[in-house]
Amino acid sequence: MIKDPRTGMTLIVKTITRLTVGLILLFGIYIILHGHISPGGGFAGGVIVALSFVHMMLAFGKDIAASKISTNLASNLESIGALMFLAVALLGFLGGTFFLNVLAKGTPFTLFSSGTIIFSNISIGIKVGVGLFAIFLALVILEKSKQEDNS
Amino acid sequence: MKPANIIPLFVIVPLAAAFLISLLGKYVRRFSSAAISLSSVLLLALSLYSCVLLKSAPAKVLVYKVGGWIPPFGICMVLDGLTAFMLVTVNLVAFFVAIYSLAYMNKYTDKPKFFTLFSLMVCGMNGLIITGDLFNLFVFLEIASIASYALVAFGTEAEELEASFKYAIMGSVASAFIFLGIAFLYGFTSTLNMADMAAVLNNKPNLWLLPFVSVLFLMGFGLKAALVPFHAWLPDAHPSAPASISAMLSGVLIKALGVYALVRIFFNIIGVTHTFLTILMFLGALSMVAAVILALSQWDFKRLLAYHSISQIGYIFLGIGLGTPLGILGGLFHLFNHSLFKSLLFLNSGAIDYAVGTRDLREMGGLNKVMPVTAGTSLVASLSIAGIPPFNGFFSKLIIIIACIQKGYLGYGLCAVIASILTLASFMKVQKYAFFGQLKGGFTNIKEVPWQMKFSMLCLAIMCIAGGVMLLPFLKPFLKDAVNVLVEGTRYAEIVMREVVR
Amino acid sequence: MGLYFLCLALFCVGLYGVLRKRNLVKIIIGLAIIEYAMNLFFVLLGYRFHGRAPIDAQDQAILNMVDPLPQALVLTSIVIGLGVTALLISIAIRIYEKYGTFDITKIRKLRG
Amino acid sequence: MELYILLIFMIVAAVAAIEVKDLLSSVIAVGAVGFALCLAFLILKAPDLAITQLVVEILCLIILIRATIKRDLPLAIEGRWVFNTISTLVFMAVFLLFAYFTLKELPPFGEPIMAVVKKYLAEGVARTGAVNIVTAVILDFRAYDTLGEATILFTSVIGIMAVLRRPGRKQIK
Repeated sequence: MIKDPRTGMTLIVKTITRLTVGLILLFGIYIILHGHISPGGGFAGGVIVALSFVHMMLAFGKDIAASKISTNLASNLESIGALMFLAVALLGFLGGTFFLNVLAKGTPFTLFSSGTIIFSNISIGIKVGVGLFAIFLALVILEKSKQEDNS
Repeated sequence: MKPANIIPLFVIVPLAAAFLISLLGKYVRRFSSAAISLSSVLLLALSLYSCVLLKSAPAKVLVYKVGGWIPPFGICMVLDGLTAFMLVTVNLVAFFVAIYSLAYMNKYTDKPKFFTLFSLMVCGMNGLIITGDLFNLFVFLEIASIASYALVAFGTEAEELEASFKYAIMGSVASAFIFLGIAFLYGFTSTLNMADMAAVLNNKPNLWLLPFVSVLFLMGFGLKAALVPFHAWLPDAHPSAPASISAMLSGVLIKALGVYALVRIFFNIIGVTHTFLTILMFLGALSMVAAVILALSQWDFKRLLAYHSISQIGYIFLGIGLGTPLGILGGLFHLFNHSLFKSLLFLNSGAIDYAVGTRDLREMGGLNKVMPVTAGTSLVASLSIAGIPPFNGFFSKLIIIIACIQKGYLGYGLCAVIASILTLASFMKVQKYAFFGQLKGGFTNIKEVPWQMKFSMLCLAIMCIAGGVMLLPFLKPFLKDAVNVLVEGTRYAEIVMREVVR
Repeated sequence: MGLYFLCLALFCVGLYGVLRKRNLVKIIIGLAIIEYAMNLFFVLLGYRFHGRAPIDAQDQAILNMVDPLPQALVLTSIVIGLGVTALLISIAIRIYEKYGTFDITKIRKLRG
Repeated sequence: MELYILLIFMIVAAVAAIEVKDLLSSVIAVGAVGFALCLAFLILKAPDLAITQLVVEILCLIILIRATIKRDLPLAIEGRWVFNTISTLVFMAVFLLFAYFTLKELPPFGEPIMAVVKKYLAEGVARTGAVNIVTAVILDFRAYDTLGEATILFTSVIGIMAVLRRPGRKQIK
């Protein structure tokens, strides 16, 4: 199935991947943004975003995927996502309490409703997406360096 | 600014430190060291301030409603006597260990990751101690556990990875039992707030549910606390970690995750029965004697210390299991003392490892000539753990034994005395082989460890010597408040709910 | 009642895997099964006959929703499971690298 | 009824995952358990959980398959095999027996008490603005739990990076 970790799979897989990977990414972002209206939310959407990267990496090999987003950038983005969530939590102190939902609630059933919930979803989405991708990248890099050690 | 507003800082400060270290630690030199020092100082100050705050609070309890939701609809944080006591213990040890690690971790690569995980572990323990919500307790327990699994494997040598794997499996099974227990309680009471749950359980008769849930929790938290039938992971995991982490694991992690959580749930939510106390005392006495016997035959310094941790946890459970105010006082006081001297001993073993590069007692010898600070502090700690008079270990053991005799459990008192004598024998061996005797040839040009490590060890040693002052009248309320929380039992619900309404 | 019991039986299957198997991957799989079982048990506790999913609709009032709290808690629990499983897998891969086997009996320390 | 079928299927698949000799088959069998769980969540009216379980299961399977592929190993049988198996089985039998009595005291299946939750359902939309009550619970009523959850994932990512890094120690001079 996997011919060579450097170059990835066959042409058929690569062509299909080129078509679908953007859609998967978009779907993940949709799920993240609509977490307060429909099922899903930051976590599920974040995993879908991570899966779109994993998909690309499986099809094209490690190098191309890593050129789009490196381990360093991934772990930095993850920390930023985590800090953003903490910042949303601290925003509550504006109203006097940790985690208070201070922003206007808006009208239900629209995208810009429910105060801080949407920002929480976005920051969790960023965090989870790049975090899980970073795990996968680290595992692949480990295997690759091992193969180089052996040869 | 209401006084209760400092309560969430116990979680926010270490979390912010962890996130910032992982973001900036790679780029800014010395950032991780500065951030970790600052956050540990801040946490220590906050925990001491919380004691002062509690003294002026009318009902000796403060409740913080996270997100402004009134419990039981939202999560609340509860600061009472026991919480303040545990917070001081955890943050005190964490502060000294953090300072020690600044120099010690030069042996390992990638310091920022270490400090991130360290900070997360402290955050998990603080969050677990301060929460008033059962599921939240589980979440923070998992944070602390996962950080400790990773930290045990931090050296990435074969032995460390194996120990970490074993620890992680045992810990996850324990978490599964705890989660199942929480699920049963939720199904029965339909609430997760601890105070509310205690109130519901008091008024709702049941025959099988509470004993079954008790057994689940006893298995789960017993595994986390390494009580004797569940102790198999500890002698592998604790020695394998870097020495500063061993100090945290043995010093405070097993107490916060095991003893504190168990005691809080059983005394304040479920309510203790005579059967339960008997089981707790039996397991405590068993751990005490069995582990010390196993420790006698060890030659690896850190492994020996790990077995002693199990044994000393036994003392704590014996004291708390007596159920009398005096017994609980002894148990909690011993918890505090043990966290001081056991972390000091692990830090000593780390200093020897740092300077000499071995953990095997047979390869050491005469180190008091080249490492006077390490030798001196380890002598203090050894005498404390063995219960020799002026040191702090003596007072807490004495209180436990007196409480045993008062309640008529002469057998358990005798067990405690025997275990204490065996502990003394075991540490005589350590002192004889490691520090006294002939200095071995290869060791003549060994230097004492850097000042950060010396500072931590000296401070902890001074606190071990002066530990007895905790029983003097002006400091005793600190312990007495913690004991009162447990003695009140399930009246916890009333006390907290009254504070919520106010 | 019967469902709860079957769910706990699934829990026991996972527990058996963790306690008795001598292969690191099998132990991780056993743990995953334990996690599935406990998540399912919690969600079962919140189910209501003829209940609806806890999401409001724009044009109708939904009266009998299932209990949303266990669902929220299990969401957290799934994430915890993912974190622990991923950590265990990476530790197992490092152990494999050192010893060339996932077999526990060939790994010195873990025996017993 | 379909839940019974799903649960029995899950138990069978779980036993297969534990007992089968080949590691890759075992990983695939555990995937079957996970996807059946996802279906069960859907039947139990938990769409959020179903989505999350689905994607997490896919990710776990990819990682597990990558971990086990090309690394097939025989299973060894240990010494005191019979004794240990019997003691484990006895423990489980006792566990299930007590669980049976305890389960009787829980409210019957399909009729939860929902003491606290009533308020979430009644006021959730008005107080938080989120239509999805589960989201309202995890990001507003119990947002502090979610901070913990995010931290757990962060911890395990950092932990994995720490475990996988090399070399772990500096060279001793």
